[in-house]
Amino acid sequence: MSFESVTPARYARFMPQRYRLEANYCAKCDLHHFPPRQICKCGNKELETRTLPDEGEVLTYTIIHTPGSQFSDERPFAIGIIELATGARITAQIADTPFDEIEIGMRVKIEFRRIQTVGEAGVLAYGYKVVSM
Amino acid sequence: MSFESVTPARYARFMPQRYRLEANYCAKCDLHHFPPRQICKCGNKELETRTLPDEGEVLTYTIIHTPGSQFSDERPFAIGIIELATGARITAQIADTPFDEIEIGMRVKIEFRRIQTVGEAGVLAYGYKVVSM
Amino acid sequence: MRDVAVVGIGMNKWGELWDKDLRDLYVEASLLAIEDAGVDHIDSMYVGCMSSGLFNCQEHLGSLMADHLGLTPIPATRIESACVSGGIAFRMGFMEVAGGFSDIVLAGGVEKMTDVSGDGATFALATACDQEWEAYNGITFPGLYAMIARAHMHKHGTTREQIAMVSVKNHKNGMHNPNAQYHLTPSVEDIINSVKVAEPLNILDCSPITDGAAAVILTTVEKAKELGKPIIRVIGAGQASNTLALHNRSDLTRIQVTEDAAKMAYKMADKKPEDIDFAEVHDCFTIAELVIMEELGFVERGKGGAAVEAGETDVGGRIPINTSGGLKSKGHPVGATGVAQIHTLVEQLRCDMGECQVKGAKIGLAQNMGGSGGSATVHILEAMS
Amino acid sequence: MRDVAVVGIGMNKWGELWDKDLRDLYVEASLLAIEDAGVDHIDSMYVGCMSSGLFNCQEHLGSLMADHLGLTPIPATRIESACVSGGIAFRMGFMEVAGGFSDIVLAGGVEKMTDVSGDGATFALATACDQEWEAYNGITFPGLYAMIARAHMHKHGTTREQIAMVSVKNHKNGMHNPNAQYHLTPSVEDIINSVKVAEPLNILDCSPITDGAAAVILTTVEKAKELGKPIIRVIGAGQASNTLALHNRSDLTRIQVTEDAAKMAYKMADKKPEDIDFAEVHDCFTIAELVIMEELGFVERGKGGAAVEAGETDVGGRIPINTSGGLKSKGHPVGATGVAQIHTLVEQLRCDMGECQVKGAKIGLAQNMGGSGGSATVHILEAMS
Ligand SMILES: [Zn+2]
Ligand SMILES: [Zn+2]
Repeated sequence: MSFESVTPARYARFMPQRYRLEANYCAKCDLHHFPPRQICKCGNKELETRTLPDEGEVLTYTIIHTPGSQFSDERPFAIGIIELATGARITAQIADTPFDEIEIGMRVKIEFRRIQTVGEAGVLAYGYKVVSM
Repeated sequence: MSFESVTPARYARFMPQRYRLEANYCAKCDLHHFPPRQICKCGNKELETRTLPDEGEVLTYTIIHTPGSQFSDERPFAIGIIELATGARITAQIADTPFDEIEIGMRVKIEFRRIQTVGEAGVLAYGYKVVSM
Repeated sequence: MRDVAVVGIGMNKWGELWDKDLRDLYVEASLLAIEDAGVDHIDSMYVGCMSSGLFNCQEHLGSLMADHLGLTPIPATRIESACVSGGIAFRMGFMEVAGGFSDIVLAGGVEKMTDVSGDGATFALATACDQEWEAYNGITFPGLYAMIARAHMHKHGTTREQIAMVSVKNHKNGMHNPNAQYHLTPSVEDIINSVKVAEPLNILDCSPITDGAAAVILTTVEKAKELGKPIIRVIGAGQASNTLALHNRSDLTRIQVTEDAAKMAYKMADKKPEDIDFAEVHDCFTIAELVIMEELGFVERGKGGAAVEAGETDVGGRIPINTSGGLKSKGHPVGATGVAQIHTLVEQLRCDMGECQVKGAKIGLAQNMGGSGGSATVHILEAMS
Repeated sequence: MRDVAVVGIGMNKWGELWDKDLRDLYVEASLLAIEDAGVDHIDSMYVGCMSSGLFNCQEHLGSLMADHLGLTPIPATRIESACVSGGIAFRMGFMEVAGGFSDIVLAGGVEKMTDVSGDGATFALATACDQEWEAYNGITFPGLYAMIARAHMHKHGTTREQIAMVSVKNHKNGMHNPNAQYHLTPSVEDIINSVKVAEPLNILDCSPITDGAAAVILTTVEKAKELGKPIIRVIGAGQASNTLALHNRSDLTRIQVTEDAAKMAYKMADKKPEDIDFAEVHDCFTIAELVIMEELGFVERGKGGAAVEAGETDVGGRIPINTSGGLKSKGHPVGATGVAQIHTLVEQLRCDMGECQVKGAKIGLAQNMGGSGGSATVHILEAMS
């Protein structure tokens, strides 16, 4: 269904971000950029590589009942926007947590998991999910 | 590989053109439009449905050695631009003809054949090819 | 800068149109617009379309459509900005005429979405959000708006019922629109009890998957007078961008790109929100309409739900919104939607809306949006007397 | 209409760049252009890209790129017209500045093609031709140009060797371009004996699959003077369309869309073919360059092959063509190509081309093309003294 949505090249390219949450940091703005950027909104290009903390808080969330084709087998699942301790934000699935226990403000911890199986080659694509603490 | 390139709906929609070479005709310009159009370049919208003749002539051609993903199994194959007796033109594979016998000006006849097998559902997509007369 | 008017509009019946392909839809709507305008030629064309690559395995739409309209060799350009592709196509047409590059421009939009399965459509639409950092992790478009809804409910006390009322109102309006995909009148309860898509949003909170096209003709006010058409002038045109990923926006209860585009349009038009008589806005999901009302300055921030509940956005209300039925009932062929909004503005300003006519409508606003709010256009049209 | 100048150019090394994604490429080139121009802000942006939907499962590029350049909330619009996406992005930027809508516009182009397999890329590129009536039956892009080649050889007596000489010349020029994908110098024999792709064209007649981006900054001539940059003025801008399907064109030895776009550009610039000092043209396949030379009026119809053979298009020749190395050696990331041509024009007009500098170059022309000739742009730039 998906047009070769993850090839090995694409998969390898994002490993530092998907496996280690590697961001970069603008000292001028005290701002973490995830994924890393070449330039901060302030114009600063001297950004420092930093690994993000693995704990954060749910800002908002939903339970997906009709996912895209590559997630058809996993419906329903919870997913939310998580603010990490440094202020950087990610969109991530909320795993191993009963849906009715999820709420805005809930503390979560990041774990590395399989995200999807994709493409004709059946490449397993890994990345981050969060679980309630 | 292809993103569901032929669905049953799409397949059925084009049957009058793919199976019967149904065109339409502008009497003002004495011009056949294939596939049929809603308006002729002259502005005429009163176009008459007509079936194209099944004979024509090769205007130009090539032998494809590196096809798109849905034709990978059939390489190499010949394909050309054919002008039918009425002046309408089609792009079509030139089948059952040794490559070195194909030439500009060669007379051909249209036949209905399987063109490709596509999509996850493996729909067989039919249409026209030409053979040397 | 020259004064620009919309002199022709065209739109076909929207829905699941299995027997028509991408070009059929676009050509049909365009021929209606050309006929309505009564022009004898077109100088240039813009085609708004989001993802004909993934939906139809066909790019290069400018050439395709110019060819099948018999308009070659005019310049013909396809614009893509997710669901605001049509709105930007219109803005490009406006600039081309206003700037003096062309006298008569066709701005159209199209999307043929039902040649792929439902899952396939969800996949294709998700390419409007950040593929690597949002879609990769499983989020969908209903999911993104559901997260906005959850945040809005949490911060402003917006109720599930208020959100559903957007759908009730728009379906009610859509009953009078012959081109609409759906003619039905769900109740608040029907909506709240409909199939779950992305909690708290259900299927009846979501705009549908649709095949359709719309087209309009832009020219100078001078030329419009020659054509003897009612003069509907484009007095404001705004466009803005924002972060592609929803999670990078500082306030998740807002869709700030709409405010930024509106500022540009209000400034050009020298108008304020209270000068607007009616609006067509991008209700891709019920919650979107509430937030957009706030961003456009029609209501205070956080008060969108209360305003809908009070009937302020009904046809007879203070600021009627989506009198066409909106994306909800009309359908949402994503590339066509922004152009169809202009179609409705012109119908209202020509007093052609029948049951849904806004009495004394002189100034209308159209707000169109891409993705979860990564891009937007706002246009303001005025009927000249 | 205001006078417009190109004040900044940026381009990265092109090739198979597995470690960079779509946004990386575009942001990199854009930052180089912004730095080169020395501007402190950008008012609006156009992103040319053909099929990020099929190549990268990502649409909505205006917002994506504005976001990652830190440029939000500016209007940011993606333009798609197959391989002339970049050329049209540039023309839109020109119109926006000339029309007085914005003072500083970034026009960029990008394509990230190597995230799919070779077959997948062939499939994606074929969406630039008529999917239902050309690609469906098995034709490919090399195949379309091969059919033009066969017809040209048949009608005009163009030889296989003459066609190959385009590749020889362009590769020779590309040896001096540090950003080019390939640095090699094939002989006519190497080309004629290389792997068959679509007879009579071989792999060394074809531009490669490439990842890359390019960007330029447009502003008013007035503002360019303030910036203290060499004034490279845009004196002509043309765009045209033609039938999408090759088989619907009356003369298969021609690519008429180029002549139509050129007419518009020559007229605006008030120039003739003989006024042009050098050109960058769309040599997606060797045969294309020969036909384009004829359409642009540089040589008589049917004489393209003889002119290349006589060295008329070499760097020191009568009308040097593709001094950058052309698409053949530089690579062809389809959405970026048209912008990269402008990059080269500016380098030449700034006398920055080193070994490939055309002596006394004052006026350059760029011709960019979509599909088998369904759309094209022609731009003419002049160095002001
Ligand atoms: Zn900063
Ligand atoms: Zn006719």
